[in-house]
Amino acid sequence: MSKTSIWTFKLSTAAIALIPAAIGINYLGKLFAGLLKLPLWLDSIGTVLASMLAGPIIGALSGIINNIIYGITVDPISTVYAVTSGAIGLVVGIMAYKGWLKNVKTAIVIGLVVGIVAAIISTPLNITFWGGQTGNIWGDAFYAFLVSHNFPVWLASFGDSFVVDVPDKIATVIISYFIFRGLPNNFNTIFRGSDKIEEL
Amino acid sequence: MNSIEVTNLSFSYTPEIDVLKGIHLKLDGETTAIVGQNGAGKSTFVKLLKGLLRPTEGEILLNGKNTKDYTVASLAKEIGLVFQNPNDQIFKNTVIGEVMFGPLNIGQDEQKAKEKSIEALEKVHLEKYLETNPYDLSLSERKLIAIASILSMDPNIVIFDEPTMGQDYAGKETLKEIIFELRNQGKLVLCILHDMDFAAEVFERTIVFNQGKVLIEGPSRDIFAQKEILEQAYLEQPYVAQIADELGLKGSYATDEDLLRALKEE
Amino acid sequence: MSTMTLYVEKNSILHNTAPLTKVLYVMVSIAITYLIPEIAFVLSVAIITLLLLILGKVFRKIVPILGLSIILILSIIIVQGFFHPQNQTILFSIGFVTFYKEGLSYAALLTLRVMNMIMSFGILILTTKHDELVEAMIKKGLSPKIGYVLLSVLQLIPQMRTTMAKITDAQRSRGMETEGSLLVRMKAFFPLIGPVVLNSINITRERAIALEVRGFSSNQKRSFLNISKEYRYQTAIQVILWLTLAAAIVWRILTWLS
Amino acid sequence: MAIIKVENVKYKYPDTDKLVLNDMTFDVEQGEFIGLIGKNTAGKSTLCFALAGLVPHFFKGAYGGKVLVNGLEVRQHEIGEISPHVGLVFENPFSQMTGSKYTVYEEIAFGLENMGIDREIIVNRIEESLELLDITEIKDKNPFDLSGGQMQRVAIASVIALKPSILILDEPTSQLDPQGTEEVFKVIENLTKEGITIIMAEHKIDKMAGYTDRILLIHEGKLIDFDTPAKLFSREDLQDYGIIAPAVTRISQSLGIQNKENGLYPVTLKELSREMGDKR
Repeated sequence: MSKTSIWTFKLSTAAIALIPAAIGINYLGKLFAGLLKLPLWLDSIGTVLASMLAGPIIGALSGIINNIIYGITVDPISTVYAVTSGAIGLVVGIMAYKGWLKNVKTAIVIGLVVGIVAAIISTPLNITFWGGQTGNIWGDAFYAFLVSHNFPVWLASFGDSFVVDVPDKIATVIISYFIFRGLPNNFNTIFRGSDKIEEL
Repeated sequence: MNSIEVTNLSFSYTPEIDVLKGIHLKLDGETTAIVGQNGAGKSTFVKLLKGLLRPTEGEILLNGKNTKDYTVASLAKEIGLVFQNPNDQIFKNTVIGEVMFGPLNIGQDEQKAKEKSIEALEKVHLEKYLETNPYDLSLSERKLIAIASILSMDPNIVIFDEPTMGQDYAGKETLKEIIFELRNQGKLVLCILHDMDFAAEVFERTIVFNQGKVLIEGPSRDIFAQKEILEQAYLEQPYVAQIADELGLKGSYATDEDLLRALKEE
Repeated sequence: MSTMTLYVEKNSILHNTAPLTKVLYVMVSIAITYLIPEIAFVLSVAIITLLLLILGKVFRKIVPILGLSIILILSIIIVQGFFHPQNQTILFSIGFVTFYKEGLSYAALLTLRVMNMIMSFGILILTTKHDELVEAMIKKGLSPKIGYVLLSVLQLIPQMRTTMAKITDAQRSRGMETEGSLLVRMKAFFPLIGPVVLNSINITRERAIALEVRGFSSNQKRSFLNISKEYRYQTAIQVILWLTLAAAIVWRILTWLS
Repeated sequence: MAIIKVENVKYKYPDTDKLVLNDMTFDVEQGEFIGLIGKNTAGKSTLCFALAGLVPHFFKGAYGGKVLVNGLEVRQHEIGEISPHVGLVFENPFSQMTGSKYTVYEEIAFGLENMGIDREIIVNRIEESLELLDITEIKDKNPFDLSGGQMQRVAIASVIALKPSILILDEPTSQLDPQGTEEVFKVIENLTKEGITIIMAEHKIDKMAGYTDRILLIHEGKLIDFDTPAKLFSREDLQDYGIIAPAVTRISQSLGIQNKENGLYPVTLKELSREMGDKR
């Protein structure tokens, strides 16, 4: 594998065309999870896969644009979390590049890191915009519990995001890892952006 | 003998528009081609047979079993349907894994599933690609994998939706072998086709769908001789029939041999 | 039609306002409600936004969008009214549940902000065509490639949704169960999402080729088939909006200083 | 002068060992209609990509030899510079729609806008292409609401609008129904009258026989033969390359019906009926 630097990934046409696909995968992941009545969202599989395939920049773009699009077509509230989604793409892309995509165990670590980063970034957003809650019943119940036991708002809010994000992101990264590992070679090469053409 | 009996079958998504209307058919034994323009109701018909859609009216009996009384999953052993686009089903990273998915679902054990799958892959001549990723093969090869993934479940009735699309000469020959073999095993084979040459050459019986109804059905040779009726359904005659027509020969021709025999006699 | 959109075809003043002016309104109206945390002020901003929606003849369309946030709003009211750290003054009790004045007034502030946010977004998305918005942004310097991504997502997602039914049919035909215990349902997730991923990456590759041969990566300055619509008074409106934002910032700094 | 010159071209996809194009050499004259045949995986698509510059620029991998299109050496130029000379259309009409345009009219404009062509010229080019591909009636429809045949014609119109002198079609009808196939073949016939050089990979041999000037037969990355349909389909060894001759030719071969002047078998119904007429 001839990867150059992760930041100099040229935004090739293939990589750009991957972004709409990633957002579509996010969307269908969520629909299928709903269809099967799974207790998770699984709505960032596309973003995570895009990062694994084409690096942190494309991953981050997929995340950000995902929430903008969702905001202007379904629910404006979700635009607020564009930053969180972008960070998810960034973290996965960087960790994948640093060699953390070796096996299921390391994938779980990525999922954990992603979940924590997502919770850390969401916390100030939640505090600023809606006083610390997420609108998720379980998370908000946890928030109420913490606040009523005299924990500071920021910690309660972080706890709220943490219980919402971490399990979902771990599941998301594991699923994405299995899919990624199963991809044929010829899918990887076009997004890799290696510039070399050998002479024959 | 396997059989499909369809009585007074109608289907519609919305009350205003009938997709299928009053279909009566009895199929047993013979290989059958289903032809007709896009939107004539062919795909809807086979989805009804498969139990993926429920009739608005009428009944479907598969070997005496009324499809109403069974779930799709429980019918999987009785009737197999190969969809047009293999990309809508392929999700495993090896060919063998993909083909084994169905057999494992219907309760075959690992070893039997593997045996059946390898057998099915031999039939489509892809046995040397067991461990290959399906997406490292071409679309036409993936179509063959989809076919194998149904054959491995060993259903009594097999339906193909547009199997010849995008296949080259060798691919079509492979399909031909599979259809003949299934017939010899006593299975009932149905096939939606756009390729009239293939329909005429390979299938004993042909059903012409037009606007949700069966326009005509009978032995393929007779059907493909009827230029006017085919034109009514916006279909072309097979090339051999066209050649016969151009040369002013009377009668019905479905294969090269038919035509050659007639020409030599002359 | 196969496009995801909330756009409502009407003829109103808002429909005849430049997309970028509306974008600016969204940003300013949200920002000032956070800069100035006074209930009366936030309420009046929300009322202005509401009036604009009525002026744009799209008020009824915003109701279901507001409905999506009902859980968040209820949660804000209950949790803050109940547990807000500064709660002191008891307002009323229902059974054993006690609501406090401080918490409820904070909840009111938050709720008004959220509703204003959603409604001002509504002004933009209910009265603006996507392609016009994106083209306007490209002319302002947005990368045409990002513009392409934004527009294509809106059409490709509905396309992908139609494959969802096909995939489900194909896997059920191979005996896969989609109902039953959690384990059964979890096992069904891969056969469903797998084809979506593989198929869409495969199509991505083909589409990239189609884009390449049509000059997508060309460095030429792009031209536009559609001529931008002419709007009047836009500069004036935009200046007013910028001034409003500036005033709110000044107010904020002054309150800090005092 | 040859408009396409292919000299000893060799190519391997990245991370593979097999030469998909193995030392291919041939020339195509301006205005010719060339059929490209061979079994699946013979290298037809790769050859099409090589002529349009996607091989090697898009796919990378290992490359050798030279492809000249309209005097331009493909290896030395970017795809963006090649595409005004060479248009490429492939089998899946759906993935050729950009997705970012809401009408057929705008879809056709996509490439022209990217190349920064003046608005007045864009409008003219669109009108011309609409007419040539017989899709003026559907110009205001959403590309995704079309039938396969219509969508494929929009795809062709979109590259034709760039005024390429060469058009490459890689199995443009293999995913279409008979009606869509017929529509596409009809407009391709129109295009040949415009003086455009056409190269079309296709399995529908019977249709190809009547349309093409010459046929290029390839097998496992190698060029086997490049000749007129009559000569090529009269070869005895076609089956070795996974090809079957047109029905007319098969019948003629079995009956021994040959053209008296050159000893070749007929490839179209018309030719057959002429030879038969002479015989009777």
